[in-house]
Amino acid sequence: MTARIGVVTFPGSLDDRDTQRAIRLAGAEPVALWHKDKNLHQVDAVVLPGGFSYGDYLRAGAISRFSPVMETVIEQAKSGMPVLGICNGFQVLTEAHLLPGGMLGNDHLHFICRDQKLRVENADTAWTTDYTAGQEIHIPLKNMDGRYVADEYTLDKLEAEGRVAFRYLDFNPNGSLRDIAGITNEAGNVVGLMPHPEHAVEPLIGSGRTDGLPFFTSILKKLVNA
Amino acid sequence: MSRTPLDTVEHAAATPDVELPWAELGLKKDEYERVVEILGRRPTGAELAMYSVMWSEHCSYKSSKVHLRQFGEKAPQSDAMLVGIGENAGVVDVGQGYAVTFKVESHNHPSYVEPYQGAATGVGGIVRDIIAMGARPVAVVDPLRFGAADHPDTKRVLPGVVAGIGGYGNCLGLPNIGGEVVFDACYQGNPLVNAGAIGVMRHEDIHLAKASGTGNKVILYGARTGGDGIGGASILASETFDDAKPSKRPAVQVGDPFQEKLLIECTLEAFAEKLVVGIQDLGAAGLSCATSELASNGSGGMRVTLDDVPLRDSTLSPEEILMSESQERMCAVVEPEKVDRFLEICDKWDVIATVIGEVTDGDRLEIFWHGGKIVDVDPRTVAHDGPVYERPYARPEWQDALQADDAGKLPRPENGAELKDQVLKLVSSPNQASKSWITSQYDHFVQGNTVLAQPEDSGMIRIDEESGLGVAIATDGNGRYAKLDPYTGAQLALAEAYRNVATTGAKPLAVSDCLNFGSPEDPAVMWQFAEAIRGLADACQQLGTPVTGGNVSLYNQTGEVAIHPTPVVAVLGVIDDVARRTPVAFQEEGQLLYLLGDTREEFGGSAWSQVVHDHLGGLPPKVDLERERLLAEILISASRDGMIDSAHDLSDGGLVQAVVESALLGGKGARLVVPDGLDAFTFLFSESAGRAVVAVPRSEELRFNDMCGARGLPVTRIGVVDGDAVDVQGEFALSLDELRTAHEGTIPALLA
Amino acid sequence: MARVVVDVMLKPEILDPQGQAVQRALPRLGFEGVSDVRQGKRFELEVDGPVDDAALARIHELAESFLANTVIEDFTVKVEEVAEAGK
Amino acid sequence: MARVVVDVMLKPEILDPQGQAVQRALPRLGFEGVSDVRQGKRFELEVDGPVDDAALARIHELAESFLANTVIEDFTVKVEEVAEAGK
Ligand SMILES: Nc1ncnc2c1ncn2[C@@H]1O[C@H](COP(=O)(O)OP(=O)(O)O)[C@@H](O)[C@H]1O
Ligand SMILES: [Mg+2]
Repeated sequence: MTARIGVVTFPGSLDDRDTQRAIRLAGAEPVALWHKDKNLHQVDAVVLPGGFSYGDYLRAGAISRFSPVMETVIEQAKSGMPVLGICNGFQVLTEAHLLPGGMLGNDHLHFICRDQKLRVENADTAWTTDYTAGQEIHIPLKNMDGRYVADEYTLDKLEAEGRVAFRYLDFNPNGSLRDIAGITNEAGNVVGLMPHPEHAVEPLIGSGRTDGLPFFTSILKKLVNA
Repeated sequence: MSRTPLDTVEHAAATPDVELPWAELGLKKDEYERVVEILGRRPTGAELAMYSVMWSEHCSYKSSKVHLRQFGEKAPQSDAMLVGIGENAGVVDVGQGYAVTFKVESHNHPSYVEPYQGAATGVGGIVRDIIAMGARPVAVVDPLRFGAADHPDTKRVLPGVVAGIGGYGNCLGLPNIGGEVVFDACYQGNPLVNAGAIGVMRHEDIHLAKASGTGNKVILYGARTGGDGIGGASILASETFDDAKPSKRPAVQVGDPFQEKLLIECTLEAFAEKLVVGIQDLGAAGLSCATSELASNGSGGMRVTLDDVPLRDSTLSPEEILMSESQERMCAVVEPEKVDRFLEICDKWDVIATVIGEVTDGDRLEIFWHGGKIVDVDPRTVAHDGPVYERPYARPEWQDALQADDAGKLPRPENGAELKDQVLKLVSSPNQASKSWITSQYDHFVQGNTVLAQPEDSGMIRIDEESGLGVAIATDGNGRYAKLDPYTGAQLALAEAYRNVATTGAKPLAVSDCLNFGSPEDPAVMWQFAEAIRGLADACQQLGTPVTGGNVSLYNQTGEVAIHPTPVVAVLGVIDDVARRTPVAFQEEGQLLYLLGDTREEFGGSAWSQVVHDHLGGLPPKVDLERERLLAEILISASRDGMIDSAHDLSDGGLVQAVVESALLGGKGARLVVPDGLDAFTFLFSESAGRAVVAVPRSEELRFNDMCGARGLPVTRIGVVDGDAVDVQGEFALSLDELRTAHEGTIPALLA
Repeated sequence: MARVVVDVMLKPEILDPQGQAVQRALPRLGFEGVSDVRQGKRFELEVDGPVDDAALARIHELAESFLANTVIEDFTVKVEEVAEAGK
Repeated sequence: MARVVVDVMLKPEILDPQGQAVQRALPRLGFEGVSDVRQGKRFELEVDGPVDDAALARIHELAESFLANTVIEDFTVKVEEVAEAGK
């Protein structure tokens, strides 16, 4: 038996199919979820994929956060279901207050697409156990609104609790405070990050590295062993 | 709003003496008289609106048609061709049951007026052409030309254009995998914003723009119709027929990429369920174009109720609705029993969809408004029987003097130090410098199938995950070459794009083009245009790569001064297994560097002559298409058989530019030796066509040399991948750090 | 020091996809009775010295040539009066 | 029908690179004497029916939960008074 991992498609989601592919390559079963459907169809975990849901109009993630599927996702996430938000998905998670802080436009005011070096700071979340803490990886990054901000109190708390999950190395691509690339909630089941692990799962394609695959193998192991 | 009286067909017949503002709508007197002759009466306002937009240069190709015919007449026999010129985009067979559609289009003028929206809606338009063929769009490319890099207006236009292309394409989820950025003062008031797109489908999913089957419904879906881009119709509406109109109609259209993304998804879902009989995107000339083309390509006629068109602005007149160029709209022909399902899918994606008419058994296009018939035409006369001009053309007097001003006479560097200095100048000049400040604003990764993207020689997309089947695309054009000799310049554009595709290991299959020129009313420009087409058609015939479609953009000039003739050529190729693609970057130290092809003293139009001497004169490099074909075969075989690990084609900037790029990308230097029979300057800077540099693992050296020898391709060993400098032995060395600073610093310094 | 506010809105006849997206979301949030939403930009300029007619004229010129693209946008310039209904 | 305007600005302590970019460009445009620029959003809502206290309260709530993200932004709500200094 393998795990069923849902991938939500919002209108304007772009990396939903890629995320399903990554889940398949990791050996789990991807399940397409639709934003208008509250039913999570018995999935064991959910990924909110990248893209420009609702065109990023108003604020990235702001409109999607109010979709029917999110009602259930928010409820389930609070009771422990693993949820991963990638890029636009991360933005949805902050808008939904499942993760603290918020996302703003890149400080250089441009969209940026690059293969980004990161350090894994927390290898104990539901989505990162196949990494080791301190490991340096390269994951493609592509966003317009990737600047993570939160007040000092929140940032200090995140640091103190080990909830900064990923940090940008060598180059901060968007002006994120404290070089934060991704964070987790207190329980470690909800993780959000700006870079795109689903674009680093096959040699040859995209960045040509497979540094993103452990996200999906981590969750698979956790779910299958649970 | 009521109009007294409504200008119906009846009313028009009864009031033959009413004067219509045909001149303000851009029609010539004889064209208007032709319309009257076709109809046997004066046109209604709505009919005039349709004829005037459809018979415009942009829609009717009236100046270019007689020349464009050559692409068909000289088309090489190609088994790959599934749909040719005339449809929204051409379609080629790439094997394993897949078909690929691709096309390049211009959005030049709007991008000068409003760079962001102009460029964005250019991407939107070309993508709708691709969807309309039945394909899922999989990538975009963007060949761009701007004025001088240091001109203040370039700082306004370029960042806006790039942000617009990125803003739209990124939001659609289309990887941007290639393009060009060229600076030249000749584009100052006329930047060229060309955009290309590729789509993939199964053979059986190809769709065409035709309305067949009496009783089938015509469904308009997507954005509501607003008053975008209808300057002419407003005149018609306000001055002749109406009193209380809002005076302003936007000349610039604003794009909504989110809406277009929904349009893609719902259209593909409708295709998948086989709900669509015929389909057409709404681009230039909006509903006028969509209805007349669908009807004239189908078997019957069409009846449309204009009142049913969902509007963004309720004050629009019927003429304006017919001419509106509001973005993100499509028109589908659907069998009655499938209409409900089609509407359901649109609703699922929150896309507004409305039945606005149906296919009739007649042969007329009839359009109704407020119960009156305001259009009753033979759709062919609107869509296909526009005027055709044989514009006069003549080789300009200055052409001889320009060609006589030979770049070979320019002072050359005299020693290693001067060579070094000029190499640094070259690789840091705006045209040769790294464009990553621009291309990093484009998503290359989305869809998870990008094998190669900029700055590779061609972009490459995997289209089948199992087999690894992929397609490659490159776009090229060199206005300087074309100015010196438009016939040869167009062939060089094709040769370069063809070579770029082959350099990555893909087999070139077919061509699309975007022909950017000045005013066709200037005989000199018309000559450049005619020569370029003749050159391109001849070369396509010889290389066996048919032109499947393209776009013409005329009137790119300010006052009397036209841009350089700029034919931009896109070549599409196929590769059986993307795992065998050849990248530009040097892979491993110790690999041997070979130069393929012949190097001659060819500097006319070269980057060197521009950068060092600000000179344009002489003749462009010679074209040898048989050589290009042989070179391509060698590059493809070498990739298939694993004989080369990297390759880079030689074009503007010559060998040294190519080697510097491969070195910087791979983070590995090169030691070069000037071959016997060549001087260092010619070796480094010549722009002879038909050449590439390849890196050969030592284990493959013999096999590779044998293959080239057996097929008769000149091959010269020029050095080795080594160290952290580009070291031209006995002349100079430049460290990679120094080169990187020079190559990568220029564009950010100019624009950031 | 004074604050001058420049509001830049798309011209009424120009499509405003952002405003539309907001408006369409409102009923889902249980919010009825808003027939149109337009979204634009607000610039707050802190100006040294007095904002006299000459200064206002210059800011007007700045708005026209730089802050707004008058091909598609309209703008208004006002000296801020600090009266706020919100928080 | 009435128009309600919701202005949304980044909280003062949050970096506003757009505003900064505008401010930095000003001297190049020959425009001195602006010590700070902040760029925010302006929403114009066309509301059916009268804008009484209840309606304003609801719009306030809408702004708080949707139009602004109060983690990073402040907002103000006003009923539009049609007095314009610009064009
Ligand atoms: N506007 C652009 N958009 C996308 N890619 C671009 C653009 N401009 C240049 N490139 C990419 O940069 C690389 C170098 O461009 P260029 O020097 O024109 O290539 P070549 O001379 O080999 O045709 C190519 O991969 C090209 O596709
Ligand atoms: Mg090339």
